Amino acid sequence: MKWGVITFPGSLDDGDALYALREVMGQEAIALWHADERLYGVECVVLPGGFSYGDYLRCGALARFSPVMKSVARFARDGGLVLGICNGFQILCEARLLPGALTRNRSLSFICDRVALRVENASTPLTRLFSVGDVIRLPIKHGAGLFVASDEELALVEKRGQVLLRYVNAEGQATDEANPNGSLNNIAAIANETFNVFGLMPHPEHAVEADLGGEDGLKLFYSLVAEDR
Amino acid sequence: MSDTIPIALPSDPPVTVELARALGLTENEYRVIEARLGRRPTYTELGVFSVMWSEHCSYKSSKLHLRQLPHSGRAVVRGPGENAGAIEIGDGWLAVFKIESHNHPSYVEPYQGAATGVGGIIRDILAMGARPIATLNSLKFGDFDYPRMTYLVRGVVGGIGGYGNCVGVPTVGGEASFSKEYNKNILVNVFCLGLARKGELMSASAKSVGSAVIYAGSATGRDGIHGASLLASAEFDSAEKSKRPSVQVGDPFMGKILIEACLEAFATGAVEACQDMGAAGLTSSSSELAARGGLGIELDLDKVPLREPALTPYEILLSESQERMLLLVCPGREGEVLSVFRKWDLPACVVGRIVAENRWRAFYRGALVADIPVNALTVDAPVYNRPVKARPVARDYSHSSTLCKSRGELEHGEVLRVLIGSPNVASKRWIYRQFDYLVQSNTLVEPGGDAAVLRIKGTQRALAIAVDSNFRLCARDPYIGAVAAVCEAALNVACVGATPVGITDCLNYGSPERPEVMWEFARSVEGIRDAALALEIPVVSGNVSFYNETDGQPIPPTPTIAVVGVLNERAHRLSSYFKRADDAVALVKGGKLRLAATAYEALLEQKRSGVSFGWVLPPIEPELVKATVDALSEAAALGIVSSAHDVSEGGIGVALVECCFNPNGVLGVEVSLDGLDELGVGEALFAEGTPLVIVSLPEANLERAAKVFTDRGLEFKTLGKVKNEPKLTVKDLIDEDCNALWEVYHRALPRRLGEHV
Amino acid sequence: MFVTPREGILDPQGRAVEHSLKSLGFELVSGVRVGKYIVLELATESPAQARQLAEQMCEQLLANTVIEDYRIRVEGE
Amino acid sequence: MFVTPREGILDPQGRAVEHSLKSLGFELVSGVRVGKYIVLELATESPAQARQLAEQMCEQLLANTVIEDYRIRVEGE
Ligand SMILES: Nc1ncnc2c1ncn2[C@@H]1O[C@H](COP(=O)(O)OP(=O)(O)O)[C@@H](O)[C@H]1O
Ligand SMILES: [Mg+2]
Repeated sequence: MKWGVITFPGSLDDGDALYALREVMGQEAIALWHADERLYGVECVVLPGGFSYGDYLRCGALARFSPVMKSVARFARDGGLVLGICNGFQILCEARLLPGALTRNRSLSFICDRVALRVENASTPLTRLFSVGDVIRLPIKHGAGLFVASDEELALVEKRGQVLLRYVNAEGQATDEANPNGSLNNIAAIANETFNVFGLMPHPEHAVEADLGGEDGLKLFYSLVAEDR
Repeated sequence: MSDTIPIALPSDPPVTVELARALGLTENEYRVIEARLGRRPTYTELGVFSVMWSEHCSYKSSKLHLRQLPHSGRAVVRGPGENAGAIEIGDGWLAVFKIESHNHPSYVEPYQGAATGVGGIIRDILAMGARPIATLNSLKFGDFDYPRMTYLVRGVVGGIGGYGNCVGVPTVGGEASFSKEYNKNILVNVFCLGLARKGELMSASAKSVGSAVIYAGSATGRDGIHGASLLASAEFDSAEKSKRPSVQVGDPFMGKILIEACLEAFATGAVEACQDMGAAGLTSSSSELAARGGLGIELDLDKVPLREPALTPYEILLSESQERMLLLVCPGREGEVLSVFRKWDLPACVVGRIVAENRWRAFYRGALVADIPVNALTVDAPVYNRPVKARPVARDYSHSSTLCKSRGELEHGEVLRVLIGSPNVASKRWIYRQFDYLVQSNTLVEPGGDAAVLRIKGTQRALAIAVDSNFRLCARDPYIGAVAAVCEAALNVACVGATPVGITDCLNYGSPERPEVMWEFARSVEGIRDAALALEIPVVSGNVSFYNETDGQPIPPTPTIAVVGVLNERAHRLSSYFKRADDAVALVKGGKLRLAATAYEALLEQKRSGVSFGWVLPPIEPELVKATVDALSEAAALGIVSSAHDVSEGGIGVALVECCFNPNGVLGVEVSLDGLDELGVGEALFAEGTPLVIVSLPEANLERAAKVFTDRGLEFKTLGKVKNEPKLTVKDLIDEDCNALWEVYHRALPRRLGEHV
Repeated sequence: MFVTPREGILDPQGRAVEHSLKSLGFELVSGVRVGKYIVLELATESPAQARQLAEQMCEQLLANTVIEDYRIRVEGE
Repeated sequence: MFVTPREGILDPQGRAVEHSLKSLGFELVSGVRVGKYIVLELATESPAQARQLAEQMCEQLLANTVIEDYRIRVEGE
C-alpha cells in the first residue's frame, strides 16, 4: 500500500511515522508537503503528531487551511483512508472531517506516558486485526487531548460505533482514574460516520519496535494494510 | 571609509565614565576602550563593548582557570571555544553537545526563562551543523515552603516542556534538587546533544572576503537588551528592578522551522559558517565569526528585520530576541540559501559582508555608527586573575565516635520512607511526565533510569547521557564536590553499560569579585580537572554562570556535569531496575562509605535542628571510579550482569528500593548488609559513597563477574537475592512492602505541589 | 472579539482556574470561564464592514463553533 | 478580565493568527494580539469589592504581570 505522511510547519512526528512505515513495516511511504495540493496517488494519508503552527489559537486550527487539506477533504469524501494522530486528530476535527473537538487536558499540563486502551469496535479498517475488548498499550504525549462534543453529538458517535479506543485501567475498565486527560467517555480514538477517517490521540508510530515501547502500534497500521484494495 | 569616524546619533546620551559604569564596565575598562579606539567611543560602541566585555561573553574571570581542563583526546573533533564540542562516536557520526545556564531569567519569569534556555542551547548545537536529538536539564530549586517556589517549579518545568515539546527535540532526562540555598537564586541548566555526519560540521569562523552575512529567523525586537550580559554578569538585588530587562519570549514554532530551514540551507553547501544570535545577539555572533577567521565584518543595520519600527542601532545590536541565526554564505550563492528560507516561510536577508580589514563596522541610515577592531571585542577582551581566599575545609576523615549519635532513635523503615518521600530523593516523574521524551524515535532508556540512552538509527550503537551535580558535597568542599559530580555522571553512564567519551560542564557560582567565591570556583575547576584526567574523559565544552547571588547571599558552588557515553552494541545496555527474581544482588565498592553530606545527615539535622554531626568527608579516588566504569562496561559487553544502579542520594537503602521498581511489575529483594562494617550496620544502610553500585546478575555468573570487578581492585560483595514477592528485606533492619514504597516514592512530588495524583 | 467556551461544553481551563482561585482563598468565586480575547485592526472606515469581516473571521478561523461562541465589539460603532 | 501580552513583548500567537487571516484573504487586518478573556461570578453586592478582588486575582494568578497587562470590567459598576 502507498502511504503519504503530511508535513505541516511544526509537524514533529512526521519523520517517526515515515520511519515506522518504511523502515519497520517495509511499506511504500512518501512525504507530502502542506503547501503542495497533490497527493501523488497515495492510498492512505497520515496527518502526524506535533505542534503545527505552534498550536497557536487552537491546536490544528491554522493547519487546516493548508493547501493540502483541500485535497485531503476531497480524498476523504471519496472514501480514501485518512489517519490523524494526535495533532493530526486535532486538525481533522478542526477541518470537520471528524466530529467533536480536542481541548486542553484537564490537568492543563502536557502528559507523556504509556496508557492502556480498550478496542471498542473491531470492524473498522483501523482495528480489524483486533477483537472487541482487547487491551493494548500505546504512548500518549499531548497537552490538548480532551475529547469534547455536544451531548447529542456524543450520543450519536457512541450509537454509531464511531468510538474505536477508550482509555482504561489495567483491568480493562474505563474508569475516571484511567482517563489521563478528562476526555468525555474516556474516548481516545474515533472514526467518521463512513469509517474511512480516523483520529487517535495515542501514538501508534511510537510503538512499533519491542526495543522502544512495544509493538501494539504496528497492528493498527497493519489493519489498514489489510484493508488494501 | 576606514578613516571616517563613527557618528553619534541625536538620541544618544553623552558617553561618560558614569554611563560606562552603569553598563557594567569598570572605569579602568572604559579607559582601555578609549585607548584601543584612540578616541572616545560612541554610545553605540560603548554598548557593544559593555556586552562583549561582560563576564558572560568574555569569561574574563574564569578563562585563566578553565585552561587547566583537559580537552584533547583521540575522538575530540571540536573542543572549547566553539559553539559546542564535538566527539567522534563511530560509524561516521559525531556527537555535538553543550550545557548552558539560564538562571536569572528563569527566576524573573520561570516559564519563558526556562523555555528560552532550551531554545538557546538547541540553536548552539544547530549552529554546528548538527541535528539536535535530545536535551536534558539540571534544576536547582529552593524549599517548597519558600513563597514563590511552587510557582517557580511549575513555571520552569512548564517552560522546558513548552519549548522542548513544541520544537520536537525530546527531553530525555535530567536532575532536580530542592534546597533552601537556592530560594532566591534557582538554577536552570540545559544540555543539548546533536548528531552530525563526520566531515559535515559547520564552521564558526569566517572564511572568505566578500561572503554575505545572512540574518535568518525572527525579527529583532527590544527584548532582552543587556539580558545575558548585564543580568548574568551582576548579582541580583531582589528590591532593584531596573536591571531586569524586558523578558524574552520564546517562539518554539519558529525554533522548529529554523532547525529544518538551517539544516536544509547547510545541505546546499553554500554556507561557510554559522552562529546563533544568543547572548549579545547580533554583536557577538558577527564579531566572533569575523574574529575566528581573522577577518572583518560590515553590517548594514537598515537591512535587519525589525519587529517594531524605530529601534536604535544600540538596540538592534544588543537585542537578544530569540530564534535568530547568522550565516556566512559564499559570495554569489546567497540566492540558493535565501530560497530555502523562503520555502519555510522564514524571514531571511543579507545584512552585511565579510571584509579583509580586521574591523567590526556597523552602518545605520547610510552613516557609520560603530568602527572597532574585531580583536578588541573578542580575543583582546580583558582577562582577570581575581584574588582567591580559601574557606577552611575539614580534612581529617574519621567516622568513629560520632556514629552512635543517630542510633536508637529512629526506626530504620521509618527513615527509609521519609528519605524516599523527600523531594530530593523521590521520583521526578511529575517533572518528566510533562516532557515529550519519545519524539524522533530513538529513546531506548527513558527518564527515570541512571542515564538516558538513545539509539543511533542505522547502526547498532547508542549514546548514553547523564547530568549530575552534588550541592551538598560542594557546599562542604568544592573540590570533592566537583570530583564527585564528574564521577557520579560517569558512573551513571557506565551503569547503562556505556563508555564515557566526553564531558560538558556548567559552573554556577556567586560573584567572582568575592575572593571566597573565586576560591570555590578555582577549587571546583581543579576537581573537574583531576577527575576528568583520572577518568580519561575530555571536557569539550561548557559554560560559566557567575553572580548567582541575591541580597549578598551567594549560592553554594554548583558545578553541573554532563557526561556522554557510547554503547557499541545497544543490545548490551543495562537497566537500573532488577530484571528477574532469583538474580543475585551484589554491591560494587571502591573507597569509603560516607555519612557526611548525605540526605540522611540532612534529615537528622532537620530532625534535631541545628545539630551538626561533625561527620567529615572521605576523599574520593577517581582511579577507583575509573576502574568501576571500565568494569561495568566490560561486564555489560560480556552480558553477565542484568542491571546496575549507582548509589546516590539516600544511600544504599534507597538504591535498593529503586532497583525493585521494575516498570513491568514491582519486584522485591532480600539482602544482608553484614560485613559492611566500617560503619555501624544501621548507618551503612543510608551511607553514600563514590563509587558504589548495586548490580544484579544470574547466580551462575557470580564468579565471572566478581573477577571482572576484583581484578580491578574493587570490592564485590554479594548482598542477597531478587524476589518475586514485592518485599524489601534487609536482615535485622528493614521489612517493607515495595508497593507501599512505590506509592510514597511516586506521590511525594505531586503531593508537595498540591496535586492529588 | 471574545471567544468563549459554549454553555454546556466542558471547560477544563475554567474549572482548573476556579479551583486554583478557591485554594488561594477567593471563596466568593464561581462559574469561571476562560476564553480568548482577540484584538485587531482593520483598515476600513466602515464599522458595518468591520463587523461583517470580523464575523467571517470568527466563523472561519477564530472560533471553533463546535465548542465556542463568539462576540464582536467594533470600535466606533 | 482581559489579559493581553504587553506592548513590546513578542506575541507569537498573534503573529501566527495574523499571518493565517491574511492568507485566508483578510488583507485589511493588522496588529493582531491574542489574549485571554476570563469571566467569573463573585458573590458580592459591592462593585468596589468585586473590582478589588478581581485585581488581586489578576496579580496573583490570572495574569503574569512580567509579560502581560490586564484590564477589569465589573458588571454593574
Ligand atoms: N528535571 C528532570 N528532567 C527530566 N528527567 C529527570 C529530571 N529530574 C530527574 N529526572 C529523571 O529521574 C532520574 C533519576 O534522577 P536522579 O535521582 O537525579 O538520578 P541519579 O541519582 O541516578 O543521578 C534521572 O535519571 C532522570 O531520568
Ligand atoms: Mg544514578
